[in-house]
Amino acid sequence: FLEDVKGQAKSELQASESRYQAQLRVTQTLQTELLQLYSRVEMEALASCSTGASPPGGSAHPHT
Amino acid sequence: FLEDVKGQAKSELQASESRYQAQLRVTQTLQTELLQLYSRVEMEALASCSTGASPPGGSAHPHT
Amino acid sequence: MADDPQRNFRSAYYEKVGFRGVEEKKSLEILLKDNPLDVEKLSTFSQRFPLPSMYRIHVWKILLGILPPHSDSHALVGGYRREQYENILEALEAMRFISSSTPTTEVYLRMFQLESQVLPRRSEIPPMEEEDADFLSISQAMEEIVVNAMDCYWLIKCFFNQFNTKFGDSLPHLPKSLEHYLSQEEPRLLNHLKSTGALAQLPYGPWFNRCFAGTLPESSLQRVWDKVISGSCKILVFVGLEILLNYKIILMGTSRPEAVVKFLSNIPQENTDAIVTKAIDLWHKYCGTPMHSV
Repeated sequence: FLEDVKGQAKSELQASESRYQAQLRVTQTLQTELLQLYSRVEMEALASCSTGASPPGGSAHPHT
Repeated sequence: FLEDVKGQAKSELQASESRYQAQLRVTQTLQTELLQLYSRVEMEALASCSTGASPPGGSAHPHT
Repeated sequence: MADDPQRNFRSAYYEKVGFRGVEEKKSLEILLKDNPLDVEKLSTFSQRFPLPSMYRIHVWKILLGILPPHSDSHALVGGYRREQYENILEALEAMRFISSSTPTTEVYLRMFQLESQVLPRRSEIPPMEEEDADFLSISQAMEEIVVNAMDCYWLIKCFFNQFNTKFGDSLPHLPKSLEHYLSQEEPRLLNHLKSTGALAQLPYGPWFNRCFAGTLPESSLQRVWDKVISGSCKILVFVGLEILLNYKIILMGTSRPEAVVKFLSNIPQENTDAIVTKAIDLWHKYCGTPMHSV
């Protein structure tokens, strides 16, 4: 019976673990996308500097 | 003794769930951020159309 | 033990020269060897005695539920805590919410906000709320006490959450409680503070909402936090009371409430250890010493 309880606990923990892993993959994908988008935004900002358009986002560094 | 095993399993599961929940919040936050950034990029694209700069990203819809 | 004269002599000697904690340290070590740990006994110990500094962080983590009672789960759970910490940090960096130049206390605040789903939009960060300022102040003090950044974040977060959940409803009553005990200990000072209008303006926010973070230096503060973390917010009343009693002469000689507030918001940092010791004694006198077996 004890083994039963332990086995159940283990499978619950595994389920939680795999939920977490799935979410972690989503997060990583989103972070990569964010990184790409930021660098594009910064390039745009550089390119459109002369038009007087304000750089998109306060944290973009148009000088780098 | 059985209660003890159960208690231990429960606290491990709670810690694992807390890690999962945090990851869920991370995903939500990243999604919101991405969404905002995309809409800003689109606005920028609209605004700078006249300068001849290409719209940033194929997913931008300048007509909407 | 009682009929061991040498041991008694040694204890008395330690007591005289300030090593009173030796016996206490031993009993704490026995408690910490339990598996599972008896969290209630650890709370009682912490209510009665100051925690030896080498065990303080570990005991706080157990009392705040950062580590579970079963010692053989500590590695697993500790790993979960580390991953949770790292993932949140990484996401905030990816969003450029924080950078390497962001002050760590602000990093902790943003992490906490993300976890509590109240992270503001990066483009429209609102002015600091009072609760955020409390969080930052507690973070700043915790940072002085805890070296490891991950431990520090978890302790701040759980301390802040536990304090507000457990004592949020009691906090508004603490000023009245302070008034009551002041009337017992020093009615003349109470009357003076009342008649000058200073009583209503005492720095209750920094004292009670921030648990004296920013008021007391960390070496004294951690002994107060031992009591708060192990389950008492009443101790805060007695620390406030002892501060008033300690500076009675200065306070009696001041009639302008602004001057009183200014002085109390920036008390001298020299004899705060004595103030805390007296506050704990007074707290035990009025509220009793927890007598569970230790």
